[in-house]
Amino acid sequence: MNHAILILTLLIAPLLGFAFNGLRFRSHNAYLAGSVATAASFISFLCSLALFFQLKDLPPEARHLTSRFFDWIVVGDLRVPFGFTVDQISAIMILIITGVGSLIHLFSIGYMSHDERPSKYFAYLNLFLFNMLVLVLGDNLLITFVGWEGVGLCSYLLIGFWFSDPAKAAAGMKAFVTNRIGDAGFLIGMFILFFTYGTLTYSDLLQLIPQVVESTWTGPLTLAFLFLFIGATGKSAQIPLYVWLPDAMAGPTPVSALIHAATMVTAGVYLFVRLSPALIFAPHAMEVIAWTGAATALVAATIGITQWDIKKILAYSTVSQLGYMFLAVGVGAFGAAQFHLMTHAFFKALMFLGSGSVIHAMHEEQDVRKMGGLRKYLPITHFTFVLGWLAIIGIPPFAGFFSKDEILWQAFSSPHGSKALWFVGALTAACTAFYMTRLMALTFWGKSRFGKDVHPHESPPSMTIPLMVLGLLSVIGGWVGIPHVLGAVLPGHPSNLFEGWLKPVIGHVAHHEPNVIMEWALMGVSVSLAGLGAWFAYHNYLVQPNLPKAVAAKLGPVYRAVANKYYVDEFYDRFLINPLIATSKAIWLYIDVNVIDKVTYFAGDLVSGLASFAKTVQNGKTQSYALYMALGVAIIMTFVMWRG
Amino acid sequence: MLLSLLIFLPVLFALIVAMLPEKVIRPASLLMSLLHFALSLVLFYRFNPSSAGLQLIEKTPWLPTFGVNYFVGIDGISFWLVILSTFLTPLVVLGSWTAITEKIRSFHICLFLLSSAMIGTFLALDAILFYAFFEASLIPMYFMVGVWGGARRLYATMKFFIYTMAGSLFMLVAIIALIFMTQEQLGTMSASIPDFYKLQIPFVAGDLLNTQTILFFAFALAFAIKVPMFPVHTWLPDAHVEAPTPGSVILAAVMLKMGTYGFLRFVLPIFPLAAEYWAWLFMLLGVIGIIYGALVAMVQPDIKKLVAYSSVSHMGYVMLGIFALNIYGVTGGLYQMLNHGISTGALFLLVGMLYERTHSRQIADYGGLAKVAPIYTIAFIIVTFSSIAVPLTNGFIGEFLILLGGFEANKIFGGFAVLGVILGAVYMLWAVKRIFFGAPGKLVGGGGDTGHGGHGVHAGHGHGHAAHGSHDDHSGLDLEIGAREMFVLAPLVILIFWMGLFPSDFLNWSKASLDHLVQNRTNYQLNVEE
Amino acid sequence: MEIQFGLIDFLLVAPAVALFVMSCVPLLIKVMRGNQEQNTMATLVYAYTGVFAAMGFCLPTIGATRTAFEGALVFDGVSAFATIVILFCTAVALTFARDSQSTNPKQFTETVFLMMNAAVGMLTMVWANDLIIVFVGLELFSLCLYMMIAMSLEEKVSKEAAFKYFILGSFASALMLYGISFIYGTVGSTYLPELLSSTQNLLATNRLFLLGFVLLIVGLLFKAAVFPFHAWAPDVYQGAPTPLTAFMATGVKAATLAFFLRLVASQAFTVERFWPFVDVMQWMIVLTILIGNVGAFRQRSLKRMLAYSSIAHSGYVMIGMIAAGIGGASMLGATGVMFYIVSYAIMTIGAFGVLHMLEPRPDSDLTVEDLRGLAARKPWLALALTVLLLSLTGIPPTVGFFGKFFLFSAAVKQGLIWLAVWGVIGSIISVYYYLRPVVAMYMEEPVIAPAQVNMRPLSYFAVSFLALLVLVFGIASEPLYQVVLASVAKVF
Amino acid sequence: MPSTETILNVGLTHYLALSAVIFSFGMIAVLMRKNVIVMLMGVELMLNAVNLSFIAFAKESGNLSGHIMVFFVMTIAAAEAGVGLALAVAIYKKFHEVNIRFFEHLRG
Repeated sequence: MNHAILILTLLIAPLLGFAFNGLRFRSHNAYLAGSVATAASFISFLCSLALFFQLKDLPPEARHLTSRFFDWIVVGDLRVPFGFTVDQISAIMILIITGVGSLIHLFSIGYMSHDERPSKYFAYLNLFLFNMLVLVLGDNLLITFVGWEGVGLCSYLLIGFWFSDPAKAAAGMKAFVTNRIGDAGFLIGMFILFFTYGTLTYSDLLQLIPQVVESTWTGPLTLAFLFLFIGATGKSAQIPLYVWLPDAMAGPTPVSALIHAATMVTAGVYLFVRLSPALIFAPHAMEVIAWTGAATALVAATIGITQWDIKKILAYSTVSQLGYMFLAVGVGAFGAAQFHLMTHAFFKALMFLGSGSVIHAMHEEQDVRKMGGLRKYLPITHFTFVLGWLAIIGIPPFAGFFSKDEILWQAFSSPHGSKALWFVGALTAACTAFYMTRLMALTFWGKSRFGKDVHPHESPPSMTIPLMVLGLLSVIGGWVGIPHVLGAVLPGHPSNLFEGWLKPVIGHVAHHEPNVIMEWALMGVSVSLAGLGAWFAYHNYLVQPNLPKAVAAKLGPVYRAVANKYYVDEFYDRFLINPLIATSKAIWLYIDVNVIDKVTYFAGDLVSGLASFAKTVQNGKTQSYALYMALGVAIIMTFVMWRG
Repeated sequence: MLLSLLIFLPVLFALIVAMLPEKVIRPASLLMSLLHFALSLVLFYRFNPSSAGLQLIEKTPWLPTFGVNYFVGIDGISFWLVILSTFLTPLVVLGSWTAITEKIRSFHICLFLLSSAMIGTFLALDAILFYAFFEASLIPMYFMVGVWGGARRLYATMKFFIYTMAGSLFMLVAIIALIFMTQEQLGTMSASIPDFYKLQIPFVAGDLLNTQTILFFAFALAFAIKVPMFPVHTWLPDAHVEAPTPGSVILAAVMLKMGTYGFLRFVLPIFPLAAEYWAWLFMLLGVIGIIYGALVAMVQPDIKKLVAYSSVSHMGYVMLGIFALNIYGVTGGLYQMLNHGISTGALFLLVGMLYERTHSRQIADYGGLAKVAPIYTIAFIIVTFSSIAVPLTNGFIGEFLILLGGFEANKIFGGFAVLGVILGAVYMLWAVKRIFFGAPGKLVGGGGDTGHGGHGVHAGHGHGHAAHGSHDDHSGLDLEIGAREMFVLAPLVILIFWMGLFPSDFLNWSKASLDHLVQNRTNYQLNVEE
Repeated sequence: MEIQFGLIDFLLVAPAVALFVMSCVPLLIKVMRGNQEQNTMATLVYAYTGVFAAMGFCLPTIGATRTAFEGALVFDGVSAFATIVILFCTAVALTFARDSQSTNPKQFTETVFLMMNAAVGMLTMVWANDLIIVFVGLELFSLCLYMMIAMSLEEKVSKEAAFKYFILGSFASALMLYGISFIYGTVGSTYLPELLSSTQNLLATNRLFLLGFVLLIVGLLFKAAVFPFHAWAPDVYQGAPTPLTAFMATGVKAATLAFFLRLVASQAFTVERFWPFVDVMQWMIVLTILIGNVGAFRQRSLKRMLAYSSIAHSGYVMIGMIAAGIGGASMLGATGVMFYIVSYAIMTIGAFGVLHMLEPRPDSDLTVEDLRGLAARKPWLALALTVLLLSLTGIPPTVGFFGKFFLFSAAVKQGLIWLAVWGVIGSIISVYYYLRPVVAMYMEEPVIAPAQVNMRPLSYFAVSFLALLVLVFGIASEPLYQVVLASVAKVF
Repeated sequence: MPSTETILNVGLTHYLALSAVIFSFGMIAVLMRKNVIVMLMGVELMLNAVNLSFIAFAKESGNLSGHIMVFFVMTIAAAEAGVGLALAVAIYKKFHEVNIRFFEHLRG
């Protein structure tokens, strides 16, 4: 089939789903709404598959299918077509989006079956899918931006889906506004690129920049990437703009799985992978990205340790994992970033859905302190969750191991990397293992701590099937990217398929000669760190359940700081938001009312004052008037005679 | 004939309305305004978008001694503004169906006269004719605010009138100076704008008191007040808040555009050197307007005032775009004028619909509206998205182009203007959150204070009746909009997406003119196509 | 000296004669019928006959330029134009006078007599070609006005107004006359052409002449109510019966300004010796504009407000006068003045007319509050007043806008931009007080039940006609401008 | 020390000086005196001062216009006096007062 039609179908299907559900938004029929939405999503998935295979049949260098539907904005030198490209990167992305998306849609049917407005929910979900596809398929930065803002919009709508709760509505707004801060950076980045290179189309940019970069100053390029990175910190929840993501957990859990774990939040990573052939010419930008990513990974992981809300733990884990991806981007390991993006999509979506299943079972309870021992009640959920757990903490041969390990190795070995970056990454890996195991221990293992009136039950098949599929993917998803050193010793010598696939479209940094021994050693270290973290958590929360409290008490202020998320929200509130509101009120009341209007009134008052004066002068005395005349004549005469 | 018909048909309508029986005024006005709109659509057949010149010219001597003519014509810059004016009138008639209950005859007369004056302003190619329409448009609006307005309407309408008049009278003096300049330089006195373009007005860079600079500021002041630009914007919030819904809609949607249109029609082409020299000032004021308007909008307790300040912010974008003096900025500026007309017009209509039902505009009185009025909420949110420039809505195209242009012209101003994108989201979404989300507010059937009291400075102020336990009155209110109101909003919502998705459909009609304006800025001439 | 006047001279002065004769007819009838007041309508018809006959007699003189009675009177464009304006104002003012509450119906005949003779005085002044005639005309209409003011049914302030006007008017006349005596002493004649031809020369050489000339102008400035000779105007306008105020504000100004224009035509202002006076005059104009607008700003009484505003308008028109006097494109200034005379006459007499129609009692002094809710009670009247006030404000497309446009044009052309700017500032202030009545009429509800006023059809018609005229002359300003241009063409 | 001739020969300057003095007296009367009748007299005095200067100028230049003017002025002054006195009488009838200070109702 013609790829244009496929792309069109891919995009239109969720849009139609949106229209269908959007128009009957009052309907309570979750099954109809869900089925339509899932079908739409699944059609897109089929199209993605078809496109993927079409792409696969092409020679590696020619693997891009572009179709431009119409010119969107044509002004001056700016010509933005509504164009979409499927290439190696976007093919993976659309497969993830529609694949994981379909599963989550399916899961949602069960999850949202008792909701008041399921149609609206599915409409938003489809709309999100559409926007996400636009984001990854766009063949220029502006179309990507369309999707970029569009997903933010859907995220806003879905976070605030249960808008009657002011906190949830506020969370939606926080997400949108924080994203907007990033978007502003994105815009400026785009402007710089446009005015430096005269185009916004990826293919042109990526062709042009390597050509001209030798002869021109790369300052604008670095600056552009830094601004784009601000955009990415917003969308992909990096320091300093990550604060919205934990709050975004106010949305329905499948939304968290789809938007805030698997797809939308990875848009920043996608963007940088997409631009990586140009990014490599901006090493300073890469440095910033790498350190921001590493710092985010560690900070979020430490916060994750102290959280009690199951979704919040996962949210911080997401932030942390995204930090990994940016670390990879920053050190030039674009393939690894994309790889981790994919495996993370599998296991994090799995865990979110699993947590959804748990929450569903626990009647909207999210506090892990009130859970425990759920293994008995939710066997399938537990089993799949374990797979995800193993994947995220990086136990071979689960998916997360391969991607995370590659990132750590590159952080160590890449010319952009350093031992410090590796160390942060490794430390984060240990923390990750710790808090994930803690999550497992508190939720599924040990004794149950919930009340007698709660009767957890396993979720219906529409919810467990996606869990199982994602569980499977969390196991095997990493096998497409087995590192060379590992592949060399495995039977059949599997090569790094993923890297090979992406090779033509991503940037490459010059590598040192791979040190095989070091790589093995580091692999061992990271796995053992993960194991250590996991054991420590297991020991703390199951074997000696009183230990955490003691530790927390001992650490005192440090613990409180971490548990309160380093007071970042409070910091923003106090030093950013409150001053902003105060300033606004002040300028309204002082500048508008007291200065500008006062000046206006002053003009009026001046006239008024003059009027009083005029009234005084006009005193009604005939002889005063005659005197004015006489004086007038005298003055005129004097002046005329004197000057004349 | 077409253009004169467009200008003066509403006058005829006004006369007809004056004679009709009271009962049929509304439907008849609707019909007539639709007819007017239909007539304006004929422009699509008669207007040649590939030409940058002035078309459909009509020229009759009016005051030949001073070279003043009744001279009208259209080009790509005025094209859409005319359509916007005619397009909004039927919507306003329909939108005021229940909002205006008193003196409906006078109201519709005002409306039609206003429509005539506005279209005249956009079509006039003679400076005096322009001035005449520009000033004449004040009067119906003055009455609209003053007669059908809110509690402080007298203050607001007077402020509006005096502010605008103050600016435009200086412009009159400048126009006179230009007329005499045509006599000196071209041999014959002429007040026609194309002749003004031919003038070589002396300009000395760095000198404040040279002819071009003085005249430039005389014009710029008049238009800046109309736009309104910071710091001469304070009439706008007052006028908007006090105006009745239709008045607000027309004021925001069309009248403010007279100012920005004036910049495009007069200021840039007639005073190219001064405009270029002072562009930084206007860009700066534009940027200040963007941020200032947004910040002040954020803390408004009154929805209408919030929208009014958002207008200040949006018009700041337009000014930034126009004074970027490049094709992106100017195109974006023009597009943003239309966007603002549609989105702010729609917002005022929406606020009016709510006000009609609850008689409160205090944000603190609302909350949880989304639950009881979902369609209204959807419409409001769509318009909000347009207002905050979410891609694929019209607002994005305008803002993006303006920011692009602004950034090209000046990196610092462009960069700061981008902050407006953030702040815009903040104030609109915060308002949306407080009005539509959360627990039901006291006018939405909820309790009196549900944690919203803290936001509103005027919480509970003036709504004592609601606080006295007459909740039943409010919970019984049907806050959802009806079919008529949906009809009013539907075209606007459709346009929001149409303009967002296919901007070329719109920009192609103006492209030639705008390209011409930007490319030949320092030596601007307009062909008059007979 | 051979006396040479023929029939043609009598034909030329026929308007004045007609006015005088027809003013005497009702008076004679009254006297002959035992001092019994006749039907006021009949009296009015006699008066109309006189006025329209005068207009009829005036029409043939349009376009002519000649003198009469040994050069004592001059008939040219300016005089013809001013004659028509004055006659028009007289007709309208007569209409108002009959309908007014403050006109004593028992003395209506006398009122008509005085008013028509005041018109004769004004005509005399605009025709005058000799300073003696000027003085006679000026005194004639002044004396008539003093008496008419005092004849008001309102007894308290009208007497005061009359007396103030009388004392101050006489004072100004004396000053003017003193000036005339100096002029006579230096020129050796009171004959205007002789004066005008030697003005340039004498101004430069003779200080006594300078003194005389300035004093003459002061006398005119008093009548035109220019600062600092304006102080009588608010008090007198307020105290006088409204129809008479309308007449005074328009007719007197038309006559005075027309004569002033003749003086200015001598190009006196171009003499270097006289420049200081031109400078002073500019300042006086600025102060006039300012004091007029500022004084009107906070007036409660509408009549007083309009009185102050008429001071402001004098300021505007004086801008044109200066522009007409300083050479160069003086034509613009002269036409500006003449055009403004018409436009000002139409809108001011109309505005006062509306006020007089709303006065329920002889002593009522309408305030802005009294207009509240007028739009609902008397929509047409409110509309007419609105149009007239908008014209006074200078909003297009009313005639007031074009009046200002021409004046400001003249100022800009003549390099008097700063005067134009002051005019603009004044206009901005004026927006406030002109719109306040509009606000009251349309946007406020009456607090107390308004006094019932019965509408008189003639005044009603007159006011509507004037409001219409404001719009018609606004839209069709070119024909009027051409007439004005033709009227001043030969003088300048 | 001016020569006796200058003192004894009464010329134009003397007349004009006298006229100016009388005019000033009249003016001062108008400006200072509170009685309306006296103010009226002041005006008359001013007019007569003007008459004097007219006559003086007429005598100097030798043409008749000045004399004619004087007659006109006298007539007008008479009329003015008539009107003025009538007004004064009317005022007195109404208010029983001829002090100008009582007529300050119109003001502001």
